[in-house]
Formats: sequence, structure tokens, C-alpha cells
Amino acid sequence: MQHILRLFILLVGLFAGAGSYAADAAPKLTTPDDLGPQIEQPIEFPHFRHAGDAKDGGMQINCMYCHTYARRSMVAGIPPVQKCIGCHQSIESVRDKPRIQKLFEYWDAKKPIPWKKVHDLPDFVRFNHERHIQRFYFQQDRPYQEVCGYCHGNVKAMTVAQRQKPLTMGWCASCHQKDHPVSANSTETGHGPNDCFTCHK
Amino acid sequence: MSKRYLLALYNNFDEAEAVVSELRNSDIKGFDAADDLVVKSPIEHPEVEEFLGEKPVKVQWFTLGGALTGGLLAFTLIAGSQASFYSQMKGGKPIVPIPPDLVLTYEMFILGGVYITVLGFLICAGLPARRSPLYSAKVSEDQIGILVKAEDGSVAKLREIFTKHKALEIQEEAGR
Amino acid sequence: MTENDFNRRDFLKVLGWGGTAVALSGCGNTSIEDGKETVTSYVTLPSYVIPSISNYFNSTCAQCEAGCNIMGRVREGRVLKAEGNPNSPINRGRMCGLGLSGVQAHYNPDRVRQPLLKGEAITWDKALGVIADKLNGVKGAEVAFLTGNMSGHVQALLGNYMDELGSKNHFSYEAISPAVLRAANKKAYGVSMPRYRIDKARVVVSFGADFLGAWVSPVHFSQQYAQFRKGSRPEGRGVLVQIEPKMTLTGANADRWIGVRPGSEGVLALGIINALGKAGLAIPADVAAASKAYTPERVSGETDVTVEQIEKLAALLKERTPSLVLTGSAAEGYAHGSQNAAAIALLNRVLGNIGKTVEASASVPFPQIAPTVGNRASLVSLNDGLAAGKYKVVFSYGVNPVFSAPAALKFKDNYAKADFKVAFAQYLDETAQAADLVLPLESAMEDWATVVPEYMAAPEGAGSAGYAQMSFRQPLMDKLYPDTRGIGDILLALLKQRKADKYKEFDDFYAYLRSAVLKNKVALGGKATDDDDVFWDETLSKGFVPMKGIAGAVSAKASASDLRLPSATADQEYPLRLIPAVSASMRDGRNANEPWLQESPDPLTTIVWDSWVEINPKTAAKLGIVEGDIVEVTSRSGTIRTQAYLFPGIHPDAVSVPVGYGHEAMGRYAKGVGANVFAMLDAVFDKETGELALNETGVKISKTGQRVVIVKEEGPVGGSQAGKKKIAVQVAADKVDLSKEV
Amino acid sequence: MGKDIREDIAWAQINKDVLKSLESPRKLYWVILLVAIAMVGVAVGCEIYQYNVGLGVGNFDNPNVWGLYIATFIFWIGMSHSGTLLSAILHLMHADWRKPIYRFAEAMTTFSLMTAGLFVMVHLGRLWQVYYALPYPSERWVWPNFQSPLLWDAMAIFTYLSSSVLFLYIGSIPDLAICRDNIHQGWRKKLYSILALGWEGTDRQWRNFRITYLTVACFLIPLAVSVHSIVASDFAMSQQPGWHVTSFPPYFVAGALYSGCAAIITLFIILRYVFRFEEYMTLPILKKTVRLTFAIAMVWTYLNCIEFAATWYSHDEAAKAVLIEKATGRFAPFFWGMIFCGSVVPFALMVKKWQTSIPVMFAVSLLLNLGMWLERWMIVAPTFSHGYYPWTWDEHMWPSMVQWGIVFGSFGWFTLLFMVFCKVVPSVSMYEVKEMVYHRSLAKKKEEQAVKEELAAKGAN
Amino acid sequence: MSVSNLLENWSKFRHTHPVDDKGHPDWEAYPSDIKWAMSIDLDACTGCNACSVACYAENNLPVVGKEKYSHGQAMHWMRIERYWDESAGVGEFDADKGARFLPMMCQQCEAAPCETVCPVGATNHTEDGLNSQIYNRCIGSRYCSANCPYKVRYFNWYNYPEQEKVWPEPLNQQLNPDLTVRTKGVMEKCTFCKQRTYTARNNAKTEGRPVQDSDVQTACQEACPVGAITFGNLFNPESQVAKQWKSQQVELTKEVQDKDEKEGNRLRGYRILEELRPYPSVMYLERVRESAV
Repeated sequence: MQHILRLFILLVGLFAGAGSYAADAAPKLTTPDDLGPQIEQPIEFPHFRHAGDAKDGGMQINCMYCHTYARRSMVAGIPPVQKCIGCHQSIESVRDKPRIQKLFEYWDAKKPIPWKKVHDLPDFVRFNHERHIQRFYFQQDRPYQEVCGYCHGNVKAMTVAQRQKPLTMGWCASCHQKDHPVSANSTETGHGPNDCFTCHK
Repeated sequence: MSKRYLLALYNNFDEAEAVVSELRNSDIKGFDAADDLVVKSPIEHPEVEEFLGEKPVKVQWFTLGGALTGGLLAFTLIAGSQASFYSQMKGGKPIVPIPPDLVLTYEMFILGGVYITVLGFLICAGLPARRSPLYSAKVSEDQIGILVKAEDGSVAKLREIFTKHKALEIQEEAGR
Repeated sequence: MTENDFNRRDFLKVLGWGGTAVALSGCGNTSIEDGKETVTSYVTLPSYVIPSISNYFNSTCAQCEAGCNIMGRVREGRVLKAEGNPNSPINRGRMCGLGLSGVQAHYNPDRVRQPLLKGEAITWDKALGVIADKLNGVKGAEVAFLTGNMSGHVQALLGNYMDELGSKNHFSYEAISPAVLRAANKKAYGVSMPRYRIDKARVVVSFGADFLGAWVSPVHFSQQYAQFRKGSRPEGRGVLVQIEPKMTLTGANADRWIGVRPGSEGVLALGIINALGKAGLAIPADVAAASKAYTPERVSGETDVTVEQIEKLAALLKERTPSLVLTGSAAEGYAHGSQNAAAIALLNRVLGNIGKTVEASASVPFPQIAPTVGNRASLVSLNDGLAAGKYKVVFSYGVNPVFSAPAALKFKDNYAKADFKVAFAQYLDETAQAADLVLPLESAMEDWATVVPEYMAAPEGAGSAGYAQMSFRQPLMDKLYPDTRGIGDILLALLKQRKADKYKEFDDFYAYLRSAVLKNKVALGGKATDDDDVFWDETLSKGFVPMKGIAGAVSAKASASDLRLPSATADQEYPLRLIPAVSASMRDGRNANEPWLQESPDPLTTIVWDSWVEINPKTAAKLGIVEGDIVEVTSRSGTIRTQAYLFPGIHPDAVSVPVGYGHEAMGRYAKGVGANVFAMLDAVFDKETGELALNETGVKISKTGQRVVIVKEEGPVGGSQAGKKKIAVQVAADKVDLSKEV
Repeated sequence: MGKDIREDIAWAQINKDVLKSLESPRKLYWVILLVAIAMVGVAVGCEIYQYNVGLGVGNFDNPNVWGLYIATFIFWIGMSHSGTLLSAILHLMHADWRKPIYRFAEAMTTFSLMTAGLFVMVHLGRLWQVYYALPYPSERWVWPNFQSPLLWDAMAIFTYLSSSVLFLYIGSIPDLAICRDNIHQGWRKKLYSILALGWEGTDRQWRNFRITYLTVACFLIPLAVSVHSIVASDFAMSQQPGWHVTSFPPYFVAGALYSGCAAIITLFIILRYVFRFEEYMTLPILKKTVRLTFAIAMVWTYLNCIEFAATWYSHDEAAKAVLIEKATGRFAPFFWGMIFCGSVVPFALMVKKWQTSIPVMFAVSLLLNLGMWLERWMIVAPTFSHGYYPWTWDEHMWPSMVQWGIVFGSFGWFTLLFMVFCKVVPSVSMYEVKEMVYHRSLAKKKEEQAVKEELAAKGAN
Repeated sequence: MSVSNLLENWSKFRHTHPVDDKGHPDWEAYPSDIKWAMSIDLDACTGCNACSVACYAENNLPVVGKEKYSHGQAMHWMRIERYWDESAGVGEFDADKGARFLPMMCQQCEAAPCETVCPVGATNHTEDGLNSQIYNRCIGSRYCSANCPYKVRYFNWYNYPEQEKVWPEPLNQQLNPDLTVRTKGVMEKCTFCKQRTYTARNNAKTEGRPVQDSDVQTACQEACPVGAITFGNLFNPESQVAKQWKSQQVELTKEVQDKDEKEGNRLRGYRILEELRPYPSVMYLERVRESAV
């Protein structure tokens, strides 16, 4: 009997070990509190100031005011410097803040700001902002904070944006396999495309 | 009362058989031929098993269980993964095509069978085992060993039986 | 775009082409990368630019003289691809492989990047200074300017510059231009380049005109051909007969390819007229007289075409009208090329095609921008002048005569005789290497220009008669190399050296072009009240402007009186006739450094990355040559070594070697690929026009004993389907019902 | 005709003789081992080069996407079948002559499978992503394609390899115990006492041992058949002319047994010579093996004929074209070489005098092996260069030195493994030879007894 | 996850897609309303190679050079084949009626032989009827190419972008960002310009309408100087390609077309190697030649 017990413990241990290793190795599907790495940007853009709630001193600007391409293009796009200047040239109160001065330096030199990519998918992945905005923002009529925040996290509370969600394939797919109502007041549902080819290029 | 082990070595199976049958017929106190007698031989010898009496072998049940588990596991894994792999369509075939899946089911059937049989063997044969109290390298060479466990008092009696049948060598050791 | 402070080139700048811009190294890295790549961002951005969505800007293709209107696909400041402009009457949204490769001329890694004085990099100021120095004290007559085909405002500027220099020595040279045809057309129809209406013809008989491949305006003719082949057309599906000694792409698509003996095309044309007469067609008396001697039997003997074939062809031509007879380079490249062309033109007259399928074309109302078309005779006269030491300063632009002049002319040596040679070049090609000063040009995708095509295609419908157009070439992206300049800018700078105050209002060629166009707003289809900026933007966004052209008229007065067609004479020493083949992609070799063209197989032989000599299997059997043998092709003027390819589509008396290969310079993709057939051509000239006759070289072939495996697309079974009739199927026209097809 | 194993050979002598083979090797051993290592070195070098630069260095082209790797892969897989034949099939058939030679045959199975497995790896374009083919639960929810015969292949090889290793191990536990009892020095002592698992030859152990051995043998037989028929499915399940053949699975199995038997003859002769095993690997055993090989050779020849005939009389023009191409085209020398080595040479096995001639059999077995390698190549290559689509036919593709180097090195790899094995595990199964001798002497006794009784009866009468 | 999915999907996918046992399409089971298809008029095709070059430009195909081309390692997704008449017998070529050109690329088979054999599932059938190739999933076993009757799959034998330097600076700036550049060890093939059909579908969906012919052209179709190539949604009866298929009586899921059995069939639509039953999505129209001359 001893042998049996010994063998049993050995085998169970092996399985348990391998299983827990595998479970640990797989990235977690959602990591609400685990922020991605901090990225140094040329200008420390305070998202919380622009997009944050009024009670926190934010201006509650719609994401798509600046990231205007999101609804009509694959990429959300970074606003041209012109856009920043458009507002800031008439906001005298913050004119001498170091970040704003930096901004005007770029503008005066007519140089684009070399922003770093935060939500950077691998080259062989095709992600389409337009499709998702159309589906969830326009058709399903959800609040933009929720729609954008689903992938980008709670940007309105961040200064420089940080990656909050894993953005891995399994994470994408976990949502694609869910049924979502096709429009705001419809009971009909549909899910995202299953074809590998839709997202892989 | 303490136990003692005795190992007698014999040259051939006929002598060993004679010893065993005599031991079985003898009425030695504290010695039960069914439990306290172990025959060790360098080769597999069906007659030994015969004269030792039927002892059911249970490895087959492991085999059956292993094979069925393997097959079932394989089919569930394969069909399940096909159904959940974003339901990718393949060349005009169904998502879960039975005939191709059976091939792997078959392989896993065998794999499970073999693995669990071997596991069953180890369990049934009591392997890996610690050395028994008395062992002679002669057993793995050309001699048949008869290992008995008996109470102190019956050692002399056993020795007598062993020598009677021309034991080549008799070893003795205190048991636990 | 109408904002004043907005420079158009600003948004064409290549900005941070990280992630969204190009996906390099597709696989392998499967993880999310945080903060490694830079995002494409701009300072200012017009509203029509959306990242990840392409913008299309109309421009004009510069890869050949057809001048197709293209759209450049521009994304994140880079031009990615040339696509056809659907509104263009020339190419109607279509492209050829050569045109598509234009982006590789632009992005070519072997472009010249700064001015080079005897190989040393110098600044532009210095380069222009050197030119001024060298021109100092040189008489106008001692300056020569060699160009290829030219048109538009660059040509106007060049004209001005030549005037300023007091020189009349503008030589326009094209190695493979249909120059004999122009002269013959002028004589036969009254216009040098009439509009051909293949789409209206029921039968097209083409004497070596490779209109689907490399002849005049191939994409346009391909459009016409597509119409011509439609069974649902009122005229029914057209029949194409191609008569040529070496099968061209067009020949490969003909219903009947007739491998005529080289040089006897004119004889065959007269033979057909003769047969037409016999078949009952009314033949004008002078033509009948000229063709009387050419009985089918005699013609058959001279041309290697069976009597039956001639009669069948005549019957078809008589039955199905209108037809169209074309004269191509294969027929005109002889000492009697003009005679051939004249004889063939008679066919159109006899068949009554003139005015029906040979239409009058129109020319642009501004003579100074009308195309100057190149020919080979001008090179000969330049060469003669150089040999005589007449020219001290020679400019060359867009041509590579050191490569493409026949060796017999000894052009390279004569060129060296000039004191100072300036080459405007995009590549360091053979001519640029021989020049003293090389001025790097912008590519056609960075430059401004206007283009007036020689062959003036017209849109369908009314108003096509007097249609003429001017196409615009505009930058599709920012300059790749800051030290390159457009030819217009260079000419303007040179003009400013001479007459600074006259041109001082123009900062650059762009300003000159803009003002020149706006000055003629009305002629270019605008109204005098139109806002300049609006008109300019609209014009650019269209890519071309239609104009009321000066309509020519075609006449059917081709005379048959002075036709002299020599009979073929056998050359004992050099028994085979060499036909330099012009392929659609390689042409005269100026685009040889574009890798797509090198790698796209020759349609007929499917050979890539090398030249070859096509030999008829019968001839090859006689000479004991098999495919892949390295052979020496020897003429009186030179020898090349190349691989033999057995080709059923060539007359047994002829061999053919493609032109455009065998560069000794130019760049990594062109250099050392194949052999240069130009170098071995005999200097024989067309008797009437003085054009170099390309097909008049006799050669002999000898084996070298080496053999290679030819690098080609076709497999070892060649074009055989090995009995598989379901791969490429061919049916007879009467076996299918084409009229109801969609 | 040499003598068979003596019935009266002492069991202790058997131990002594066999254990001698585990002693420190002769110089020649080290020389051969070094040669084998050098061969592996060549292959490793080629593989590193190929891995770094890309598969193009193997000189593949568009139609010929598989080269020698897959052919050699099948060759090694095929070779593995001999072990199963000898240890499992003949075991069930109670053919006792297999006993002295099955151990090394089984080792051959294991090592040739290990070699074959490497070719699957070498063949891949992206070896570094090979884990994509494993069915493991990943975050991406992506699975391999279980419909692919290639995956079946991988699974079958894994099953076969692990089962063979277990079978080999289980079968040698009693012998490992002998080693443990007799070798008392160095690392070997520790190794054997661990590997022997405390085997003592008790009746309980023997009882379970017998049934386990039998059960695993029973599993191995269908497994072996399935492995090579799955390898055959790689081809038969495809749609290509010359591959899409119904008789491929049995044909492959026959070919596998054939090449395995040929390899056994080769190794038999080598081991007999090297370890002086004349007493055990006797000529009568060789004779039986040779006869078995001949029988399988004829089966293979028959299946070959069937395949050709079926192709020839069918209406599958493409398959017919491939066959004609094989017989008359560029591959003709290799094709006829295969026919010669595979179907003509075996007739040498019929000659009684040669059946026990060591040099003749050695040469013949090498030829048979060559023929079987050619067979695999002739299955793979011609279909690629002469498929359905004439435009893509290609006669110029020839494997580069990189491919040849890796194929060459695989023989070194096999030799290396086998040689190490021979020095660690007894290559003749001692306990089974004892059994064989015992049963034979019993039978002889019985026979003598019967004769005596008969005589006695006669005498009584 | 897998067991519940299995149970859920079991009934849904029991039936084959899209060809059921009877050999005709089970369109009901087709998961989308798009089936991309093509037709190529060989009578119009002149063999000029423009389509092939356009494909190089659009799809980031590497130019491999002479040495590698000679090893048959060319990467042209669209190759132009040139055939001769063989009136005098096999291999005896006759040029009198010209040559025949045939543009050959991935036929996007409905029952693609390549899909079932890929060990890792890198090539699948998409819901809009394409034969997908997921580059990043590919491990390079090349089994798909081995099983392709048309041999239209091309393998990256080398690391063209980085090691072979096929796109030296600034030639790499031409690369199309809409699709990746494939690295070594990966199979690739014609995708019917997936990036273009994707954009077309996306735009149509945003505008809430079905995809029309005017939405999308493949790069080869766009370039073709004679307009020999037609591409579109076969399920849309208004599309040109559907009209052509219909008028030529070619049905997608048949291995022998009814019209071919008929006497005096005056149609010229056919598909290559149809009898192998891959159900290709490309219909060719036979070349026509006038016999009166």
C-alpha cells in the first residue's frame, strides 16, 4: 500500500505542479489593478485634467474630441499639435506651466511631438477603432468612457496613459465570443468575428 | 515472539517444488505457506506459480481503465477544442469531423492503455521495492531461492526441510 | 490647401513611420510592446488626411512616353503605389507593370543623391557655378542639349534656355521610337500620329506593331483591344492578325500569327492588295499598278507565307470592314523601312479604313509645350557633330546614349571629345558616368511637370475629334534626398544665370508652372472669373486638363507611285537576321534598375534577370543548339554572349535578343544583368528618314560549349499542358456564343 | 551452418558472457564513437546554418517543398518497426528464437524513433514556434488542427516512442537486476540499482511481469501498425497523384517491417562480431531472421506491384504520369535502384548457403537498407516534381549539401545512441535466453523421455 | 469552456460547410452573405504581367533575385503561365495561333485541400469564403503547399526583409502598411487582397448597406489593362461576377458542371482541376480564336 501511496502522491504532485505552472504562465484575462509599464512621453500629458470628471477638477472632454480619427479610421490617432494650440493659445491661465511651454516650443519650431505608443499591438494584428466605436458608441449608445475605457482603462484618472488591459489575443477573443445587443434598444444580439483572418494580417 | 527469515537456494525447479509442497503440507507453527513463502527465480516459470497456487493478477483492470480513459479523454479534448477554436472551418469539412478525430482517439486509447498498464504493473508487483531482508545475487544468476518467514521456534524445522531437499545454501536473518 | 501659409509639401513629409506606418517583420514578435514605437503625428494636418486611410493624388506616369494619368496612393507621407486615374481617356484607370514600377524608380536605392563633379560630391551652388564658367565664352552653336521625348512646360523652359544660349542644337533622341512610322504616316495620312481605333475595327492586321506591349501607348491600346475582343460589341468579336518575324506580346494574342521573313512585310502588304483585287475589291489604279507584280505566288516565295494564307487573309479583310492595318517597329526597322511602311499604309487606303479606324488626332494649341518626339536620326547627327568636335558643352537629360547607341557609331568615344558634359540624371548610368558633371534629378514622384502625350487619346463620345489634353505631374511625397532637384528648377536656375530679371518673379519651377497655367485659365477649360487658387487646386485634383486642340485631318492620298521594295538577299557570312526585341517592361533599358521589372518574367519566354537569344527550333536543330546553350551572337559590329532559348514564335531566318539588358552601370539591379544588344548593331540607316535601322543587322551564331539552366518561370515541360486540356483552353470563335456574354 | 544455442549452456555462463559486453570497450569502439559524434557534428552545423538563414539553404523550391527530410523521416520510422515485430509479434507467436536478439531490436526501435522525431523538427520552417503544434490550453484559446495527418503523426510517434521506451525498460528490468547484482563499481552500480527498481524475481513480480509484458506487447502491435499507416496517411490522405493511394498504409507497414528486418540483420552481424556473441546470436537465428526478411520482401514486392498495377490500369492520368516519370524520368536511376535493392537483391536471401554467410548477409542487408531509403525518397520526391499542374513541374531541384549533411548526420546520431546503449544495457536479454535454454532442454528431455518410453513399451511388448 | 462549447456547437456544426453530402451548397449554413469570387476572361488577357507587378506592389512581395529564382523560390502570388498549341503532339509547339496566357493565383477553394492538413490551423476558411493564411500561426511544415493541386502557395525560404535585405533603404518605404511583411519559415499566398475586402466590408457596414462591386477591386483587377479580371460577391446577384458565373452556368460547388455534359455547349466558363473537387472560387473564360484566318 505504501508504494501506491507514494506513487499517487508523486503523480498528483506532478500534475498539480504542471497545472499551476501552466495556469500561472498564462496571462490573466483581466488585470484591473495591474497597470502596464510607465512610459516616458515628451510631454507629460495630463489626461485626468482634460478628460477627468468635473468633481475631480477635470474638464470631461470627450475622448473623440482629440482622438478624432477613432470613429472613422483604423487608428485613433494622436491630435496634431495644431489641435492643442487651438485651445491653449486662448487659455492664458496655464500659459507658463512647463508642459504648456514645451508644447509651444514644438509649435514654434513646427516640429511634431514624438509621442510614444502606449497601446502597441504587434505588427501582424489589425485592430480597427472605427468598427468598435461604431458598434458600441453609435449603435449601442454606450457612454464613451465605457467604450474607450474597456480597452484603454480608466484614462480619465491617469496622467500619461498607461496600458491597463492585457490586450492579448485571448483577451480580445473573450469579448468577441460574447453576445452583445446589436443596438441600444434591440434584443437581437451578435458577437465579434471569429475568423482569424479578420484580425491577423 | 520474534520472526526470522530464512533463504534457501536450490539448483532447479524440481527441488524447489518439492520443498514448497513439503512446506505447504508441513504444519509448522507460525508459518503459513500462503503468506510467508516467497519463491525467487532467475526466469519466469509458470510451474512455480502453479505449485504456489492461483493468485489473481489485476494488471488487466488497470489496462482497461487506462485505455478507456485515454480514449475518452482524447475524444473530449479533440472535439471540444475543435468546437471552441473559434469554430474555424476547414476545407468543406464539419467543425467536428468524427472520422479524423477517431485516429487520435485511437492513439490516445493505446497511450492511456500502455501508461496505466505499466503503472498497474508497478503497483501490483510492488515496485519499486526495498530490498527484502535476505537476498542472494545467485537468484538472478541460476539458482532458485525460497524465502520464508517464520517464528524463532520453527527455524530448525525449516532448516531441516531445506537441507533434506539438498539446499545449496541457507541464509538466516532476524526479522523485524 | 488654400491656406496661404500652408506649404503643400508639409504634409507629404515622412513623419515617424513606426507602427501604423509600415509593418516590417511581420511575425515572430508576439508580445505587446509598450512605448517602443513612435506614433505618427503631425504639426498641422488638413482635414482630408486621416491616419491609416490613404489619400490619392493625381499625377502623370513618367515610365514611358504614353503619359498615362495615374493616382498616387499616399499614406503617412509616403507614396505607396501608383494606380490608374479612372477619368483618364488614355489609360482609363488602368496600369501596366512598367507604370506600377514607377514607385521603385522613386524609392530606388541607387539614385544619385548630390551633384557630382568628376565623381566628387559638390554643392548645387558650385555645380551651377561650374556650368556658368564652362559656358562662358562658348558660342551657342557649340552647346548641344540631348534629351528624350519632351513636352509641357519643361520643354518650354528648355526652349527658352536654348534661345538664351543662342543654340539650335536640341537633339531629341529615343532609342526605340516609331520615327519611321511618323514620317510614313505623315505621307500617307497627312498626320504623323493619327488616332487608331482598334475598338471600332472588325479586323486588325498588324505588321509588327506591338500595341499591347511596347508600342506608342500600350495601356490605351489594351483598353481598345478589350473592346475589340468583346463578342457583345455591335461589330462582333474582332479578329487580330499579326505579321512579324518575331512574335511580340501582341502576336501571342493574335488569332493568327504569321511569321513573315524579316524585311518582307511591304512585299506581303502588296501581295495582300493584289489578292484583294483578285477577290473582287475595287483597287485604285495607282495601287493596282504598284501591286500588280506581287502575285500571291511570288509574294509567298519572298515572304514565306503560304498562298492560301494570303488569300484567306484577303478574303477576311474584304468581308469584314472596317478593318485596321497597323505598321509597327518590326516592319520599319530596315533600310527600306519607309517603303515597307508606305506599302502597308496603302492597305488602309485600299480597304477604306482611313477616317473610320484611322482618325485624325488633335494637337495642343500651344506649340511650345507640344511634344518634341525623339528619334534615332538626331543621335546620329549629334554623334557626327561630336566626332567633328563641333560641340564644347553637351547637356543630356533623360537619355542614355552611351548605353543605347550602336557600337558602330562609336558614340562613347565621340562623347568624350566634348570639353564639358553635363548629365541630368536620376541614376549614375553609363552616360552619367561618362559625363563631367552629374546633376541629381528628383524622381517623377517628387517633381512638378506638365505632360502632353504624343499619342493623343480621346474620351468616348462627342467632342473627341478636337480633343487634346495636358497632364499634370505633381509631387506625391516630400523629397527623399534634399540635394536633388527637378529638371524644371534646374533649367530655371540656369536661365536665371543668363537673364536674372526676366525670371526673378519665379522662386521655383512650381511658381513658374502655376503662373503659366493660370495665365491660360480660359484655354484650359476655366472661366476668366475663376479664383486662381480654386482653379489651380481643381486642375491638380483632376490630374489633367482637356483643351480644345488643333484638329488635324486625315487624307487617303497615299501614293503608290514611288514604292521600291527590294527582294531579300542572302548574306552568306551572317545568315541570320538579328531582331532586337522591345519588351513591355524593359523597353530601352532605362528602367532596368527597378527590381519588379527584372523579376517579372518576359511574357513569352518567361525568362527573368537575364537576356537571351530566341532561336527557332528548326534553326537550332541545324546548328545543334539546345535550350540553355551559351552562344555567341556575332555581327559585323560586335559580339555578345548569352543563353539560347528555343522559341517557336520566330522566323527560322531570324534570331532575337531583347534590348535593355547588359548595363555596365546604373545600379545594383541593372548592372551586369544580361548582354547589351545595342552594342552589336550595324549602323544601317533608313534611306528616306535617315533613321537607324534596328533590324538590319546580320548575325551568325556559334556555340561556346557552355550550358546553363535558364532562369525562367516556365517549367521543364515548357508551355505544354502535358495532355491536361482543362488548364488553358482555347476554342474556335464559332463554337461559342459570345454575343450574350455579360 | 553453425550451431544453435546449446541447451546445456550454464546460466551463470550466460550472465558472464553477456555482462562482458558491458565492460570497458576496445579502442575501435571509441574510434567509431568519435566518427559518429563527428557525423552528428556535421548535421548540427548544417541545422544551425539552416535555422539561421532559412530553409532555402536546403535548396527547396515551390513544388518541391519537402526534400530528403521527410523521406529520411519515413525511413527511420520504418526502421523502428522491426523491434516491435521481434519483441511483440513474435512474442505472441511464441517464437523463442527471437529471445537473444529482441533486446537490441527494441533499442533500435527507440533510437530510430528518436532520430525520426528530429527530422520533424529539422523540417519545420519555424522551429522556434513548434509549440504551436502542441495541444495545450493557452490564453489565446487556440488549438492545433486535429484533422491534420501531420498532427496524428506527431501524436503517433510520441505514443510509439514512449510506449517503446516503457516496453524496452520493463523488459529489461530483470536484466538490470542482474547487472545490479554483478557490477559493484562506480556510477553503474547506482544506475542499475535505481533502474532495477528492487527487482528480485519473486513469484509475484514474475506473475505481474508476464501479464504486463504481454499486454503492452498486444498494444504495441496495433500501435506499430497505426504509426506507419498514419505516416502513410500523410500521403494517402492528401490529394496528390502518386500519394492518394488506398494501398499506402499496408504498403508502408510492409516497407517498415522490411527495412527494420534488414537493419536487424546488419546490427545482428555487427553485435555478433563486436561482442563475440556467437553463442547466442547463432547462425540458425540469423537464418530465421533472413527467411522472415525474405517473406516480408516478397510482401513488399507484391504490394509494390499492386500499387503500380492499380495506377496503371486506373483512369487517374496524373498518377500514371507520376509513375511513368518515376520509371523513365530524372528519378529513373533511383527508382530502378529501389526496385533492384528491394525486390531483386532479396532473392539472394533464398540461397541456403548464403543465409548463414556473414559477409554475404551483411552486404545484402546494407543493400536492402539502401533500397528502402530510396523507396521513401521515391514516394516523396516525384510527386512533388510531377504533380497535377504541369506548369510547376520541376526537374532541376536537387537537395543541397545542407540536406545531405543532415541526413548523413542522422546515421551518426543513431549510431551514437545505439553504441552508448550497448555499453549500458545488456544487448542480449539474459533472463530470456535462460528461459529459452530451459524450455528447450525440457522439451528435449521430454522428447528423450518419450523415445525411452516408446522403446520401453516396445521392449515390453 | 471546451465541453460547453462542444455541446453548444455540436448541433450547429454537425453538417458540413458549405458543401453538404449531396454535393450542392448548403447556403443556409453559410455564415455570411458574402462569398468572394473571381472570374478571369482569358480571351481578353494579354499576358502583360501588370497584375503580377501590381500584386508585388500591393502585397509586399519580396523580389528574390536571379539566384533564388533559379531555385524556384520566386514569391509571385500571381504568376502568368504561357502555353503553346500542341497540334503536332505533346511538346511539339506551334505558334501560329499565338500563345495562351493564364494568370494563376490561389483559387480560394471552398473545400480547400490545404486547410485540413495544416497541423496548427494556420489556414482556415473564412466566413466570406476566403482561404485564410495566418502568418503568425504558421510553423512552416509546408504540408498545405504539398497538398495544393495548383501549387500557388509560396514559402518564405529566407528572411527576406532583414537577412536578405530585399528592401534596401529607401525601397522599404514603399511597403504597404495594411499587411505585414512575412519573415522566414512562413507560408503565404494570394488573399484576394484581404486588406481591400476588409476595408470594403468595414465601410459598407458603417454605412449600413451590403457590399457592392464598386466598393472593392483587387490590386490585379485594378491594374489589368484589358479589364480581364472581375471580382466581387458571388452571393449578390447584382454583382458582375455573379452575373458572369450565372451566364456561364458555372456553379461553385460542383465538380462537373451540368453544361459540360450537354452537347453543343456554347459557353466558355470553366474552372481548373474542377474534377479534384476543391471547388475553386475562380472561374476562367476560355480563350477564343478565330478559325477563319
